[in-house]
Amino acid sequence: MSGYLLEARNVTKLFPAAGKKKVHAVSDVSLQIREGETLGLVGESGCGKSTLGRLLIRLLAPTSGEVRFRGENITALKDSDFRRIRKEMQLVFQDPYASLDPRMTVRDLVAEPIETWRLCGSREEVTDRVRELLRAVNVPEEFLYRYPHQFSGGQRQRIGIARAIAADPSFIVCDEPVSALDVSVQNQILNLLRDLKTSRKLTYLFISHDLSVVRYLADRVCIMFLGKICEIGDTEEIYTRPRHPYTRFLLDAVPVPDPSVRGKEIRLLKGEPPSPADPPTGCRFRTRCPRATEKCAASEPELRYIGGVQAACYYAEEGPA
Amino acid sequence: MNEMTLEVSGLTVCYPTEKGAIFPVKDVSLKVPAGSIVGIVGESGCGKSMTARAVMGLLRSPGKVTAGKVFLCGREITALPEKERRKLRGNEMSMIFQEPMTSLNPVMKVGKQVEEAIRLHTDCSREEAKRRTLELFREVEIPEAETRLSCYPHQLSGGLRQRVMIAMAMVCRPRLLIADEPTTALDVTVEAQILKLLEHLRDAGTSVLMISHNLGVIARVCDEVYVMYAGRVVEQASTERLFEQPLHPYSRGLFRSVRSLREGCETLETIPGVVPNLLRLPQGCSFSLRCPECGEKCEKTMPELLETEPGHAVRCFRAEGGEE
Amino acid sequence: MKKSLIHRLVQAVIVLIGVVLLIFVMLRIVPGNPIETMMGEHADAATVARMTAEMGLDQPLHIQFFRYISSAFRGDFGTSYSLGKPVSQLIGSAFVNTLILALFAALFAWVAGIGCGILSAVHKNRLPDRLFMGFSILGISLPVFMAAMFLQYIFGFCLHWLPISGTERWTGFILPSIALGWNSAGQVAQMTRTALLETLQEDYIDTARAKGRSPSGVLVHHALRNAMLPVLTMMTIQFSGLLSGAVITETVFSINGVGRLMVQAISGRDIPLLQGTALLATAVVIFGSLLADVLYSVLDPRVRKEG
Amino acid sequence: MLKAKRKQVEQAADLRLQSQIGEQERFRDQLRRMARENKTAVVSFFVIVILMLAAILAPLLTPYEENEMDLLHRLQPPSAEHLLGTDEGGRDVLTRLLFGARVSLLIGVAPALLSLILGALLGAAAGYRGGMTDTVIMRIADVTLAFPSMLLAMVIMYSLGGGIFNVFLTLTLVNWANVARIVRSQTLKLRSDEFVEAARVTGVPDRTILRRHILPNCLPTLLVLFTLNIPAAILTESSLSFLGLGIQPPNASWGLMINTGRQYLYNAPWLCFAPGAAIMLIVLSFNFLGNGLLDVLDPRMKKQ
Repeated sequence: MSGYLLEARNVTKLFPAAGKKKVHAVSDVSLQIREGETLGLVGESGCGKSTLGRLLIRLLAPTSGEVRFRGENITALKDSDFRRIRKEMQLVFQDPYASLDPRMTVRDLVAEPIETWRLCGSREEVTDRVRELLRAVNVPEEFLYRYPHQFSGGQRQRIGIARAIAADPSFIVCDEPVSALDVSVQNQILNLLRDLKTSRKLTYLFISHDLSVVRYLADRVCIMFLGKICEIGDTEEIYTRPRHPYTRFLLDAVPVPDPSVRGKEIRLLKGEPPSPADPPTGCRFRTRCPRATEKCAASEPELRYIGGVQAACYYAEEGPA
Repeated sequence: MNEMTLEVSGLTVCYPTEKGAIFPVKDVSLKVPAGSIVGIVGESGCGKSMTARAVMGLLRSPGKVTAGKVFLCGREITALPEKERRKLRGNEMSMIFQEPMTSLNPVMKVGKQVEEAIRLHTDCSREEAKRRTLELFREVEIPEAETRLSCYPHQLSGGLRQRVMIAMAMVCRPRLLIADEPTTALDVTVEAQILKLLEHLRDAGTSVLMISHNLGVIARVCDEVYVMYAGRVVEQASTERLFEQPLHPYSRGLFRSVRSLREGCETLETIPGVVPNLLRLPQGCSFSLRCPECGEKCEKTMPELLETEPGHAVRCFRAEGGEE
Repeated sequence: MKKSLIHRLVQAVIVLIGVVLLIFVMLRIVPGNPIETMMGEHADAATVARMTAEMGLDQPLHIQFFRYISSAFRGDFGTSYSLGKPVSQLIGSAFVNTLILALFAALFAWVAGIGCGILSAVHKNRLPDRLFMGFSILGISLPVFMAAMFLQYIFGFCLHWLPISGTERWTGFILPSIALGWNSAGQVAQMTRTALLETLQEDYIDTARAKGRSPSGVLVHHALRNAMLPVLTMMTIQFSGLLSGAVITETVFSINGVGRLMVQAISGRDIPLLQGTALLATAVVIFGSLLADVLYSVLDPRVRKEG
Repeated sequence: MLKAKRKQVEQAADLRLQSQIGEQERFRDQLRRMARENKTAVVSFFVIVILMLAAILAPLLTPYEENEMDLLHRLQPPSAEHLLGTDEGGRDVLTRLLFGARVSLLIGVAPALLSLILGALLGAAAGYRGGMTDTVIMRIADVTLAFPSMLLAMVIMYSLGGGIFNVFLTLTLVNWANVARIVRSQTLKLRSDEFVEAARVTGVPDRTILRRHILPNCLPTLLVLFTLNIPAAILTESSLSFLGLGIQPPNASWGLMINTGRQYLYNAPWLCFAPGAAIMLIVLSFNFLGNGLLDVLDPRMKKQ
């Protein structure tokens, strides 16, 4: 009835840390993903974006909160009942070197999901299906019986993608799928992901620390800082008119390949990132924020609508500080 | 500015493997003028890091410099005995690395590691070294410098560790700092801080040889850029000139591949194919297999790096007008 | 740090109790009455019954176990059947000899092992490396009793340099210590070499060289301490290896130590003595490994922090 | 977690460099590389094969019987007739050595295999299941490992009594814990590897993951452990027999031969040194082979 493909409601994940402390990897996050859209998830290392991605497809169980898929609460499901939904969700990994079993051939790797879900009858049918998939991701078919180590990073990532789409999922989490690749290869993979999305009617959660990657693929974007959402909304809108001070810093910091802007003073973020085991009171960004006031320390700002996007800042309406 | 801090000519590094010798760096010449930041840009395996290591004399065996000369402030250093070269390292020339986590000794306090560098090149007392370390920590803008002195590397964030590395490299105010992908492992906001710091160092009189695969980083800080591909320099120009008018098809491909933050687009430009295996390089131009404008001559002979205009050299027959 | 130490201590005690239980059960599944076995066929039934009751062997097993544990806590490990003396007294005098032997052997193993390992790593694939590694793999492959008899034959019998057996003079400890330590020395040498070679590949070694450190400075100040970490973890195995070897070495060289006592206990089917010696040996191993852990956390700040 | 991620990227970078310089190899290529580069390992392999053949063909290789006494020719030094001399009963030492090889090799291989299977199953179960299974199995392993191996063997042999079968059992019980510990840590590492996570997200059932992804990736380690457990078992058995606690006469094992020959060490040293050299040769060969395998298959395991 919600009309969303996937919905997270107040999801929190704590990891035990040294002593009795808990690290709030993800704390009280709610977001919605519509069928057919791509949501970009951006943040710096340690902000909990990968954890959130894994929570959404139940590779990790949340400490509290729930995840709903097509309106059904999958957090509460038993493993055996969840199996039918497992097929609908997939993950593309960051590291194309570690995510393929080194002892299996390309055919067996791509066939594994097909065989697991018994999508084809005979062995030949499976192999034909694998060929088809390899064609779809532009890996030459004659490499069917090769091993992962015989491929370059880009080709491995293609095989990883072929595996991910093999069981016809509807939702794919892409966890930094291009950050381990060379620039020229990154674009090949990004184009492929975009093509697959249209041809197979996929919905993506696209996790990246690279703002330009998200800019290209995402319809909406979600910025995270220290386990919390700072800002979420239409990509175009956020990139042109960021509301949250952190988003502004992030966008400013990206080095632009244009020497003419050189020498232009860049606003630098002050101080060191706070520890996720011991986050500041109130707004988590306040220790580094130029416009933080006592109000920010006293209470935590909630996400609220400001002209089409949601931002969690008391001073989001005002311009840059 | 005609004084050169670093001048490299015809540097070649050979790396014997089971399947034959490869040349990760082949006939590389470059110049770093005093008081400037010079960048080397290229994809993984293009030989940019090996070049940096060869200049420092830190190649890992079995890699070896087989040809070429390196001049530091006019003094040839490849022929120097190892003991003499060692005196230069950390003194006249320093290096910082890509991965600040693994580049610091995990069982030694960071303060001690910097003090060690000071005491290696000056004969000052322990207290003096400690005082200097604290100064350096403040200079590279490490917050709460006093308490950080007695931290171990794993207790610091990536950005702080890289600052410690820079502090360590700067103890003797070297003429040359080689920065091998110093911001690749860092977040963008931290990256911006580190780049700023490098610019300050340049202004204080240290020339920087900056190695990066990120064109944005290059554009932000470098005055002069060398583009490397498969072990060779394929293009060299001032940053403005290169970004405005890249001549080599590879450089052009790289620049077109850059994704914009400002506007979205339908499809991204790519360079077809993959970085070639150094064991199986084509006979002619190394880029010929991926080049959209490859001609017959390109497949057979390797073009020379020639100046098309003063200050702009390129290794391509097309650019010099030799192949129509 | 303190907390993790306490945690480890508790764990060690639990393992020790497990060990006692295991020894206890294993020694009592032997068929037949131990008193009968000990006294031979001539013993009359009345004496056997009286002694059985005296030693509490007619009680159920779990009662025997708790009795043993509670008296062990008071330092009473029972009376040896075959030698008629309190086990604690027997072990006490034997332990000194074993301790001297083990310490000498360990000293030899660590000095020679680490030294050879470093030299091998520095001269990788050259003559010293091959020579030292040859010696160390020989040490690992040679059974302790062969090493012992070999040394006895050459230096004692043929050359008359050192005593063949006994520990009346301190020189009597030289051959046994080498025989016992050779195996450990080989292991330490191999581990040191491997760890050092691996450490020399680390990025921070490059950093140290980039600072202008000399090769020896890099080795001493940066590589060694890091390379010693995995070598240290081997201490656990070393302890138990040395104690295993002591059984043999003491037998060959006729040294009155714990190991020899144990062999005597087995041939005399002397359960209290065997129990006592086994308990002592395992306790040494367990607390030895505890010590290794503590040392490790002193050397490696990363472990210290995490707790 | 952050550190782990960084490490992954870094390893990826390493691998990329490898793919430039020398490609990452598969099992078969690794063995081939060992055969090419490590001549000692190859020689060792052949020594082992020859010794095994000699043990099997023992009756054909010697004119004497295993227990053929000849009291007129006692304690003879090596000669053309008796290549390694005779013992206190006038028996040919070489003959006894060849027959003893059967016992000693069998005692090396069989318990090594048994403890490998037992240890691998328990270790994999502990690592993959975790929780109670892990705690129980690893506590038992801890207790076993707390014993010096000789001591444990002696205590077990004491309660079981001598004989070949009991020696098998004892050596298995002494060695399994070490295997279990290593396999467990490997399983733990593999369980958090991305390709296993990839299989999980694909919906592959746990048991299939264990069978298809985890155990095959443990195989190189198991092979190395097997090769290195054989000499360990041979050494322990020979020590036990040396103390008179292992194989019982009239069976000949090398350790037992040394035990009986010991009293003649000064007038008939060949009685000790011939079987001693045989033990050394076989143990040395297995160690060289094992180390060779370790070098090419699993350089990281050396640390354990």
